[in-house]
Formats: sequence, structure tokens, C-alpha cells
Amino acid sequence: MENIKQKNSFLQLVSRVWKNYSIVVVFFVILIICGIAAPRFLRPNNLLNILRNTSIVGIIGLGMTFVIIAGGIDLSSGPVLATSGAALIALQKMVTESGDPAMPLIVPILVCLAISTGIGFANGIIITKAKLPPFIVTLAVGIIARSVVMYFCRGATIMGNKIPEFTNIGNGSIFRIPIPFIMAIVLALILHVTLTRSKFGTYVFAVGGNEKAAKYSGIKVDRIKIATYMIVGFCTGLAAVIEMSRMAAVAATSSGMQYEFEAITAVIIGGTSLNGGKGRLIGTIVGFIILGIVKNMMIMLNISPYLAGAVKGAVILFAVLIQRREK
Amino acid sequence: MENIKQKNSFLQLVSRVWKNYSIVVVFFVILIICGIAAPRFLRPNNLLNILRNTSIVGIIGLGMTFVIIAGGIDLSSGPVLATSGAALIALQKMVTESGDPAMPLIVPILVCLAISTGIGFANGIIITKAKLPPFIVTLAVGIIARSVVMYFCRGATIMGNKIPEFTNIGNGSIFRIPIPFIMAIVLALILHVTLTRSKFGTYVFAVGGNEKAAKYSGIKVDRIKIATYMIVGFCTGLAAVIEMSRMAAVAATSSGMQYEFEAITAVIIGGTSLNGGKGRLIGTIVGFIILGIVKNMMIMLNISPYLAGAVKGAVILFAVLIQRREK
Amino acid sequence: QQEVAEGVMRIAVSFPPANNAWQAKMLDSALDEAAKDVDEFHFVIKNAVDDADQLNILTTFKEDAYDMIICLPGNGTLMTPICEDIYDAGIKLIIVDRPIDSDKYTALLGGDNYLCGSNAAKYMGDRLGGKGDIAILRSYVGIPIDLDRYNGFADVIKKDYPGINIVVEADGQFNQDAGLNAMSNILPAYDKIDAVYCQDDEAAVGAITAIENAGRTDVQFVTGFGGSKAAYKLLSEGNPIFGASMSYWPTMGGRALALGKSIFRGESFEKINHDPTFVVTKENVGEFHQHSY
Amino acid sequence: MSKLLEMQGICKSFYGVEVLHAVDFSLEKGEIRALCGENGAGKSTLMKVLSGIYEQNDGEVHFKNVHIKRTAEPLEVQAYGISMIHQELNLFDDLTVAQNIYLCREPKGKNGLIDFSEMNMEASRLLKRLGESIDPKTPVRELKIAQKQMVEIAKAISFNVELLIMDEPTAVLTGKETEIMFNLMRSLSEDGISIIYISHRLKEITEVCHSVTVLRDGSYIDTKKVADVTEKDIATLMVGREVQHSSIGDFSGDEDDVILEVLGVTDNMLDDVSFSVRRGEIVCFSGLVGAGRTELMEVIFGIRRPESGQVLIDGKPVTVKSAIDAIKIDIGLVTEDRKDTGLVLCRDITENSNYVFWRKNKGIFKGVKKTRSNTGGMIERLNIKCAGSDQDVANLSGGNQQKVALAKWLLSDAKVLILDEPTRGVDVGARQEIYQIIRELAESGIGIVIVSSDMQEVMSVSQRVVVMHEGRKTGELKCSEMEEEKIMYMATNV
Ligand SMILES: Nc1ncnc2c1ncn2[C@@H]1O[C@H](COP(=O)(O)OP(=O)(O)OP(=O)(O)O)[C@@H](O)[C@H]1O
Ligand SMILES: Nc1ncnc2c1ncn2[C@@H]1O[C@H](COP(=O)(O)OP(=O)(O)OP(=O)(O)O)[C@@H](O)[C@H]1O
Ligand SMILES: [Mg+2]
Ligand SMILES: [Mg+2]
Repeated sequence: MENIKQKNSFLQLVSRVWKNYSIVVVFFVILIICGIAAPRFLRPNNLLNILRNTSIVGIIGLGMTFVIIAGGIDLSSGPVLATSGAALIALQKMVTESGDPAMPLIVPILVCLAISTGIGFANGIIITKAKLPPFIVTLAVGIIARSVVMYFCRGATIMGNKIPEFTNIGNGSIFRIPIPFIMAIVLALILHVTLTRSKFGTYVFAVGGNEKAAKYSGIKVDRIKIATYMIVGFCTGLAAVIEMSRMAAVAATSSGMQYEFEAITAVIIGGTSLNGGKGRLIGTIVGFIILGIVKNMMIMLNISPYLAGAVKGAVILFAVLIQRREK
Repeated sequence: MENIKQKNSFLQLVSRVWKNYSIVVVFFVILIICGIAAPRFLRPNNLLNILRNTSIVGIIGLGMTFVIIAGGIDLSSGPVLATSGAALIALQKMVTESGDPAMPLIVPILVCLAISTGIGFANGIIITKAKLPPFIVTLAVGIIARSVVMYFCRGATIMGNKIPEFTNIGNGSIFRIPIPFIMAIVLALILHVTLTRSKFGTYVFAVGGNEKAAKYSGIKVDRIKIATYMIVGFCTGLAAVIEMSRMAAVAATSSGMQYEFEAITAVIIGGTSLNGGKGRLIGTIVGFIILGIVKNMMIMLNISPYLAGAVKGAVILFAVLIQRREK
Repeated sequence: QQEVAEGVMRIAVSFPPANNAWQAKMLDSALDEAAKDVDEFHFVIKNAVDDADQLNILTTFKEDAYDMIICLPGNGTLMTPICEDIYDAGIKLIIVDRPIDSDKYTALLGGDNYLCGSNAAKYMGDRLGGKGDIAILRSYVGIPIDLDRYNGFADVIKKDYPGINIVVEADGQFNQDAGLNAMSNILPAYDKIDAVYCQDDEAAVGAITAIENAGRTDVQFVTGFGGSKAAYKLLSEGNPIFGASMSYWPTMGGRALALGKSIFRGESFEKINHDPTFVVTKENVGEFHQHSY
Repeated sequence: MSKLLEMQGICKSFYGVEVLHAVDFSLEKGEIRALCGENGAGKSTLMKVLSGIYEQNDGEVHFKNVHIKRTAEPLEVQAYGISMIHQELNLFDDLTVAQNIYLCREPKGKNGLIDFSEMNMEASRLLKRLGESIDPKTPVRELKIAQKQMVEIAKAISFNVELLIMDEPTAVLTGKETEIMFNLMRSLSEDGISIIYISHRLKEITEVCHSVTVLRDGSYIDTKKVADVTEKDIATLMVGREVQHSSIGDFSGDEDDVILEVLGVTDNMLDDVSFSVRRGEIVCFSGLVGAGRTELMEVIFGIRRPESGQVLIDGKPVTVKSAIDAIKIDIGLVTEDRKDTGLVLCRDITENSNYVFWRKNKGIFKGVKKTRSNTGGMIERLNIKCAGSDQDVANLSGGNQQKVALAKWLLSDAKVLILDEPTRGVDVGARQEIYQIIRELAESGIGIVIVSSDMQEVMSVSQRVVVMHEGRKTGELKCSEMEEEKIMYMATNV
């Protein structure tokens, strides 16, 4: 009996580790395959470049993980990025008569974050108070947000002020590590602690796992849900800051296009279930890096642009397949 | 006590009727509002035109209703429409040396339906056998399908043979009723009977409502799921036939673009829950007609193209809001 | 792996998404050109999925130290900073079709959407005798080419043809189905439409089908844009309502690559080259078939 | 004559943990066999192996001398004439009662489609046989849990069965339905149908079963004729030691120290209900299914809003609009449906038992140490059988899930604790332990309200019993006045 238990608990340990970290294993497998297929791939510059490129969608993915764990979804991220980004650029490009920026850079940034978080709040309120399905609410809010920003910009691309402090956010590095990636990692750490160590994090899981039981345990279900939408909103705002600073311009029609799907894909590749109640941020991080690697390899291997989609689709399937295998 | 019970059952009846048919009420409200805002809207020509235009997405929506009731989702419909449509056009444009079509029209149509149903089958197999989430599987399959059709068409628009028997499918009318709408209604009737009166229909609800219990009850859960993906695949193939016949041409890059979202939106507006287990086809039909009306009214009222999205989003929210109110 | 032999020039090409037939032909002509002279040049051609992706791709190209980068910016304004960086890094840069907001490039092979739009306005204004009600089918409302094609048209109409009213605008989205749907919604709403300006040939073909299906005789003609096969076919068949296609051709993709090759071969070149624009009608369509997409 | 069912050397493991160790089990035609064992002993698992839901790792099953393949699917097993009522309800909320009962065996009309009128008629006939008057066209969502259980039973007997497996069907039933069900079981047995009956109510076993098999820790222990054993013997076999039964006397504390008072609560289910609980008192609510006890508790806990009436805590009127309010003023509620409202099944034991604790204590973080000691203490105190505190609740046996649901509220420091069917699915040994805990809680000055449909439980744990019938209070008895007949009399209100 004792013996059996011990053997069992060892097997259990292995199975638990695999369950929790299979995505990391998959990640290294992909890394090695890529390195063999294209030695240039492993050059530090290329790897750092991948990290920079994926950070924007990755940051949205971090917030998206919260929403999905709580049983929701956010399809408005792309348009929200455009909306809050447009506000950022509009304020950032204002100059005084002498040509200096009209306000310190922090003001447009805070406004940008406030707008995106605000739209997240609106999403949350509509979903919880009107009891409507998140899919349709966030889809509709996204369509509306895109339309409003197009209206105000008359569809055009608006250029901001190209000051180094601003463009450096998205394009700079610290000790060679791209600043967007540093931001993503810092944010991931904060959110990871929130998700796993704080009461709020537990409630997010509880709400996604069984909303009714959460309610009967005295958890303020609506508030938790609204908070998750505000988190993804905030993350989207942060992504907007980086995206805007990379180009110092915003395109009303196309900024952030389809980012929500990239983000959701990264979250799912990372092993978070769309049913809610289960998930982890480490998975999301690996998920978005994998997506970045796929795109990068398409260039490295000079795959026909027509077939790029086929390769991407196959890699996505492969990534989710491997780690779900054990079920 | 008796009295209370009676009152209750009457209230229950009213609430049940409202629950099942509120979408129809919403529909007529929208119709009246539109008629007042733009009297031209109510002209038969305009109304018939709306029916014709919405039928393509509507037919996909009918199949999508099955998938969603069974707890799944299909994000591959747009690319599948392009893929099967391309096959249809490729065969349809073949001519003998004398310039006659190389084969009877029915052959390309059957091939088109076979391909779309086949991709649906593939979706179903991957989802059930590899136990992967439908969202990501169908997304990936869609990306792959789009890529493959682009590869074969080199991205171009391919023109078919413009023979009347063919173009009439999408452009013709019988007693002034557009043929695509007649097809949609006939299909809806067949599917409605299947969903509400056949064993299979009951199992679709059961699988979406409680998969584990369905398995315990001896339902072949995997088969039911695969069947729903084949149904939406078949519907998409039918939609492809209509779409291709309208222009006798297929655009590898853009045919069917975003149709899956239109279809899913119609299904949700129609009151089918993305959680699975409940839903109805009548709702989907009204749902896609509402979407068609919105597009039409945008032109009737000459709303700035920039604001079109805002109006559309608001109407979607309004439509789901009204009918969910009672919850 | 694409390790390249000594002396072979590495050229990277970045395009926006191939989500319409024009863009697809652009890619196709580029692929054809890339397949030639393989012992002299090594080409990498990449379509982006969106602006950020194009930025990422261009960054990757820059990091990868290509000898030349050819860029068709999906959004010229957004791609300006990275293009400047590339140029500053000493990489030769050819900009295709749409200008960037800077002159830091080696050469520009520009299409001129604005000019084509103006051509359409002149054609339409003259044919309608300076007055009438018209509809516009735009091309993905708000994207840069849409705005160029729209503004080129609207500016001339406003200035030179005050008697012409733009009564309605809808989106034709670069494809036949969208053109058909949009036009079929417009027709019942307006009893008289004299002409339709379509900002894309494919959409124009769809619009014509809608007009024919509805049996409307008030619409005198439709103009298209771009130079698609389907449109040229209608023109050469003598379709009564297809007026003209404002054409400039996606084959400039291949020509841009050829320009790149000639620069490396030390041939002389202009910094700014504008691809010619044509008003293609029934009369002259015969000369242009080989350019269509 | 050979046996109807032979199961030999059945082994079953989950994630490498063996939970059934070479269990043998056999059964005669027409026999009603009880299957007993503590929570987590492996009863449900053994039955799921039999009904084709789990594939055993080792061992063979023969039914009527036919070998049932290890890989047999539920449908194949059903075709042999084996049908099972699961411990957890397996119904479809959005299908009607009739659709649920005849799922997979819908009567077909001439046109090949389902014949709904035939199906509804059959269903209603079947339900009548069970003494239920539910409209077969009602969606199951609208039923109460006891009614749902009756639908499950109707479904199971609607098969052409030769062996019926019933996994704790009475856990949510009251005396009346249980009696109807027993009569049904007896008549089935007379018709030659065998039944395997799982229950933690030992009295029922001696009442209706012919023989009893006991499992302990996944191993076969013994099989006895019911005539040869007493309830106490069975309990001893299950637990491996003797179980002490004890009764409790009348309330002996301060009669005037009322902690919870409910005055004239009325809504569409309740009719002017008043009662009070004193500090340190244990009050039980008895009644038939549909008596409105759950609704009354939901009013106190703020889930339901009454049309009129008042709730007083410590003599002060309180407005409780939600569970959050209730928890704030130290009211706790262990709900009757653990799967639906009690537990987050996909989360682990630690989280599930600490939700309310966390809600009640300030601070942003969970507090790893405190949380761990809380959970460890509960696992020990309630004897929760698990692989570790990080095991998902979904993978616990039914009774152990119930204990986790209980743990959540034991950690909450409630002043008033309401327990709606608290021992649903809990084994005899653990049940006594829970009673002991309840007594200790009461002694520490908490007011306890228990809703129970188990007469034995009412008799052994309550100091006072309140009886309800159709939304009205029909009587109240002190411990010293309690007699089963009196309670039944008041519950049926004849
Ligand atoms: N799906 C599963 N995954 C992991 N472990 C499981 C699973 N199902 C059951 N177990 C474990 O198997 C053991 C036996 O469980 P089982 O449900 O058979 O007990 P039981 O005798 O029916 O108990 P109860 O009286 O509480 O219902 C328990 O320790 C339980 O934790
Ligand atoms: N959602 C509902 N829809 C219809 N009827 C309901 C609903 N909820 C409760 N009822 C009815 O209200 C009455 C009271 O049920 P309740 O569950 O309160 O009884 P109970 O005494 O708690 O029984 P139990 O022992 O099952 O807990 C019953 O007649 C029941 O059918
Ligand atoms: Mg059990
Ligand atoms: Mg109850």
C-alpha cells in the first residue's frame, strides 16, 4: 500500500509537471527545430527582434488571459488600441507656439490608458448588468469604437510628434533587451502574482469555474468580471502606447486590426481553456512568442507568401495538439 | 394557494412565449422603425433585395446554429466558402473544344458541396479525436484553407463560365421571390424539423447541454459533433454555390471574407447561446435578416461610411438586449 | 537555409496583405521577376498581415542586413520611420506605389491613386455634361488608397463640376460580391442614379451585375479602377454601362524588382518615377490586355 | 444455477493511483444488493466500470454468462440490460422531462421523426407510477433537485432492464418518495430484475435489500445476507471499527438569547413562516419535497427576496439582499446542490474551502501559511479522502465533495450556520463526525439550522424540529417530544 502510494505520487508529479509545463517543452522543441532549419534564426539580434515584435500582442494576451479565465472573451481589443492610440497621438502632437510639446508626455499616456481601461469598464458593465454574452457585446463595442475613431480621424493616418523620449518606448532597448519586452515581462510578473497569490486572482478562477457557486460564496461576481475587462483594457492601452511610439502615428482604419485574435490564439496555445476556470500566464507568454517565431521563420525560410497561412495554421494546431495530448 | 399557482402558470406562459419569440417582436419593431425613417425601405423591391443579399450568410448561419447548439463554433466558414467556390468555378469554366461546358453543371456543384462538407468533417475529426478546442481548430483550418486556395489561384480572381442556368441560381427569382431566399427557407425548414423533431436534433441539444451526461446516456458524442461540423460545411458549400453563381467568379483572397463572424452574429442575435445546449433556427433567420436590414438602412439614410460601424454595433447590442431583458 | 553564394545580391521585398486581386497580381509579377537572374540576385518576398506586421518584417529585413529592400507600404505614413531607419542604415531602398512621408529612399516607383481619381472625375464630369447624381463605391473606407482615390475624385468634382451631386457612398471592398451587394442596396433607395464611380474594377463588375439584375436604365455608366481582367473583358465585349477603368497596373511589382536589379548593375536611374495612368475605354482596351490582373 | 453478474478482480486506476484493488462482485437474478462503504471507498467507480463509463485496468465482467468487453461503451452495456442512476444528476436542463427520460430511445412515428405525444404520454404514465405529477413537457431546468432525481429514476426504469444500478438515489429524497421508490424496487425484484443499491442510509438497506456487499479503501471486504446483520454490523464492516450513535437532548442554554428570528416571511412559495433560533441551539427543518424549506433558507441568506416578512439577527432587523450581505453579518449557508451552487469543481480543495474565509478577512493576498493550515485542518477534521489539498474537487468522491462544501463554511466563523442537507452522500462514520462537529459549533454559541430529509438525522442531531408543508409551518417539536410518526403527520398535514 505504502509502496503503491509512493510510486503513484511520483507518477502524479511527473504528470502534473507535464500538465503545467508541456507548453515550455513544446517551446524548446520549436526553438531547436528552428535553429536547425535556419541557423540565422538563433542570432541574438533576431531573437531580440522577435521578442520586441511580439510584445504588443503579448501584452494584450496577458490581460486577455484574465478575461478568458473568468469565462469571458474580449473581441474589442484591436479597435480599443486604435481608439486610445488615436487619443494619445492627438494629444502628443499638440505643440505650443514655440513648437514644444504642449504637455508632458505622461499626460497623453495616462489619457490613453484611461480611455482603454474605460472602454474595458464599459464592456464589463454591459456584460454584467445587461447580462449579455461577452462575445457579442465586445464584438459590437469593438465595431463601434473603430467606427468612432474613423469618424474623428476621417479615416486618415495621423502623425504624431517624433520626439525620442516617445519613440524610444517602442524602439529602445535596455542592456540590449527591447523595452516593450521588458514592459511585457514586468507586467506579466505583476499579473502572475495577482492571479496566483491574491484573493482577487482566486476569485477570477472561481467566477470562471462556477459563477453560481462563487456568488453563493459571497464573491462579488459582477465586480470581478468588470475588473477583468478593465485589466484587458489597461493592457490594451499599454500596447497602444508601445504601438504608437513605434510608428509615432496612428491609422484609424488599420491600427490594431485583428490583434484580438492573435491575442486569443496566444492564450489558447498557452493552455488556457475558453470554458473558463483554468489557465496560466506563463502559457500565454510562451504562446505569443511561438506565434512570433512562426512569423519570423516564414521570412527566414522564405516560404511562399501564399503558403504562409498554411504553415501558420499547421504550427498552431501542432502547438495545441502536443500539450493537450495527455488528456 | 390555488389562485397563486394559476397566476403563476399564466405568467409562465407569457414569459415562455416572450422567451421564444421575442426576437420576432424585435424584428417587427425594427421593421416599423425603418419604414418610418425611410418609406422607400418598405418597397417590395427593396425588401426582396435584402432577402437576396442576406441569404448567403444566412444559409451559413443555419448550419452554424447546429454547431453552436452542440457547444462548438466554426471560424473556418469564410475560407471554406472560398475553397469550395474556387473548385466549383475551376470545373464550371472547363469547356470542350467546341466551347460547350465540359460537364453538366451538377458535377461542379456536387464537388463544391463535397469539398465543403469534407472540410467540415476534417474540423469535426480533429476537434473530437484530438480533443482540441473548436475555436482554435477551426481558426487554424480556416487560415490553412484560405492559404491553399490563394496558392492554387495565385491570389487572383478567377472568372467562370457565365451561363444563364448557373447565374440564375443566385440572381433569379421565382414569383418574384429571390431563389437564394427560397433555398434558405427550404433548407431552414428541413433543418428545423431535424433539430426539433428528430433524434439527431435532440442529441445535438444534449451534447451541447451536458457532454458528460450525453456520453453516460449512450449518445455517440463524437459522431454528433462531427455531424454538426459537416452540416455547417454543407451549408457553407451551398452558400458558395449561390455566391459563385451571382458573379460567376471567385476571388481567392476575398470571397467569403468575415462571413463566419456575420453568421455567428446572426446566430447570437437570434438567441442561441454560445454556451451550447439551447437555441433555435427561427432566431437565426430573423438574426440575419436584421443584419441585412441594418446594411440596407445605412444606405437608405445615407449614413457616413465612417459611422456605419457605430450604427451597426448599436443595433446588434439593441437586438440582443431587448430579447435578453427578461432573464 | 538561404545562405547565399559570394557576390549574389540579397534583396528583400515587403508587401501589405494580398487581400485583393490587385495586390495579388502585384505579388505575382514580383515572384515572376524574382525567378529570373537567380545567379545574380537572391530575393525574399513577404506579405504582411497588417501594419505592425509590416513594420516587424521591415525591421527583420533591416536586422538581416539585406543589400536592398523594396517596400510597398500598406500605410505610407506608418512605415515612414522604419523606412528612414533602413535608408540611414545604408541599405538601398525602393518605395513602390505609395509614397512615404520622407525623401529618404533610393528610388520611388509610384502609382498615382490621387491622379487616377482625378481622371475619373474628369471623365465622369465631361460625359455627364457637368450635372447629375452619382454614387461612389469606395475601397475599404479609410485606408490610404481609399482616401487617395476618393479625394482625387471628390476634389476635382467639387472644383470643376459643381452640378454633380454625390448622393450616396457605400463600400465596394475591392471585390465583386461586395460591389454587387452595395449596389443592390443603393438602387432601391434612389430612383435616379446617373453614374457610379467605383474605386475598384472588381467592385465595378459587381455593381454592373446589380444594375443589370435590377433592370435599371437610368444609370448611364459605371467607371472602375485598377485594370482587372474581368473589367477589361466587359469593356472589350462592349458592355453598355461600363464606361472606363482608371488603370495603373500591379505589374509595377515586377518592374520595381527590375529597377532594383538595374541599380545594382550600375545602370542610371531617376530617383522619382511615376507609373503612367490610363483611362481605359472600349476603344483602347485592346492595347492593355496584357497588363490586366 | 450460475450468477446473473460476475465481476472478477476489477482494478481501476486514475492517473496512476489505484482506487479499486481486484474487487470481486456477483449477483443473483432478482436480488436487491446493497453496496456499502465509506466515502471514497470506490462504490461509484466500481459501478461506472460495470456500466461502461470507465475502462477497468484489469479484471473481467460477465453478465448472463456473456463476457462484456472492457472497451464496451455505455450504449452497448445498456443493450445488455444494465442501466445506472448516477450519483450526480445527469440530466439536460434545456430538454423536457420526457426528452430526458427517453433520450436515445425516443419513440418513432410513421414519418421517422420523434413521436412526441406518444413520448409525453409514456413519460407521464411512468412518472405517475412514481407518484409524481410533473408535466413531462417542462424543461428540467425548472424542476427542484428532488424532482430531478425522480426523473432520473423514471429514466432508469424506462429501460428494458435486467440489472438496475442506483447510486445514492435517496440522498435528496424525503420519506414519501423514498417509500414509493422502495415499493417500486420490491416489485421490480419480484419481476426478476436485479438491483444494486448504494446508500449511506443504513436503515434503508435493512429495509429494502436482500444482501449487502461492503467495500473499504477500494478492496472487497465481505458480502452478507441482510437478515444476518444489524445496521451496526454493516457500519463496523465499512469503517473497520465501531461507530458510536448518540442522541442529543433538549436545548439547555438561555431560552431568551435568540440569535436568529424570522417573522412572517411570505412570497409565492412561502406563506407566513416564523421561527427563531437561540444561541447554541440546533434546529432542524423537516418536510416533504417541495415544502419550501430551501426557499426559506434562501430568503435568510439573501438569495431570494420575500414579498413581506422580516429577518432579525440578535434582535435587530437586517436587510440581506445578497449572499455578500449575509456573509457580512455572519450567516452561512451550505447549499443543497453542491455541484450547482456549492463548489467550483475545476478548482482544488484549498481554494474551495477558503473562499468565504478569504472574503471575510482583510488583505489583498491569500496568505499562504494560513490558507495551508486551514485546509490541512479541515482535511484532517472532516477526514477528507484526497491525494492532496491541490486535488481538483471534481476528482473527489461525492461524499468527499460534500465535506469540502462543508469545510468552506466551517472556516467562515459564522454566527448562524444554515446547512441544507449537509450529509448528502456522506458515509456513516463521517456523518457521526460531522454531527459531532455541529454539536461543538453549537456549544461554542453558534445558532444552527439544518434542513434534512433524513429522519434518522433529524432524530439524532436536532434539539428542536420545525416541520413545513407546502410553504407553511405546520408544527414544531422539542427533542424530547420528537417521534417519527408525529413528524410525518405534520409533514403531510393530514
Ligand atoms: N475521475 C477521477 N479522477 C481521479 N480520481 C477519481 C476519479 N473518480 C474517482 N476518483 C477517486 O477514486 C476514489 C473512489 O471514488 P468513488 O467515487 O468510487 O467513491 P464512492 O465509494 O462512490 O464514495 P462516495 O460514497 O463518497 O460517493 C476516490 O478516492 C476518488 O477520489
Ligand atoms: N425554479 C422553480 N421552478 C418551478 N417551481 C419551483 C422552482 N423552485 C421551486 N419550485 C417549487 O417550489 C416548491 C418548494 O420547493 P423547495 O425546494 O423549497 O422544497 P424543500 O422543502 O426545500 O424540498 P427539498 O427537500 O427538495 O429541499 C416546490 O413545489 C417546487 O416545485
Ligand atoms: Mg459515489
Ligand atoms: Mg430543498
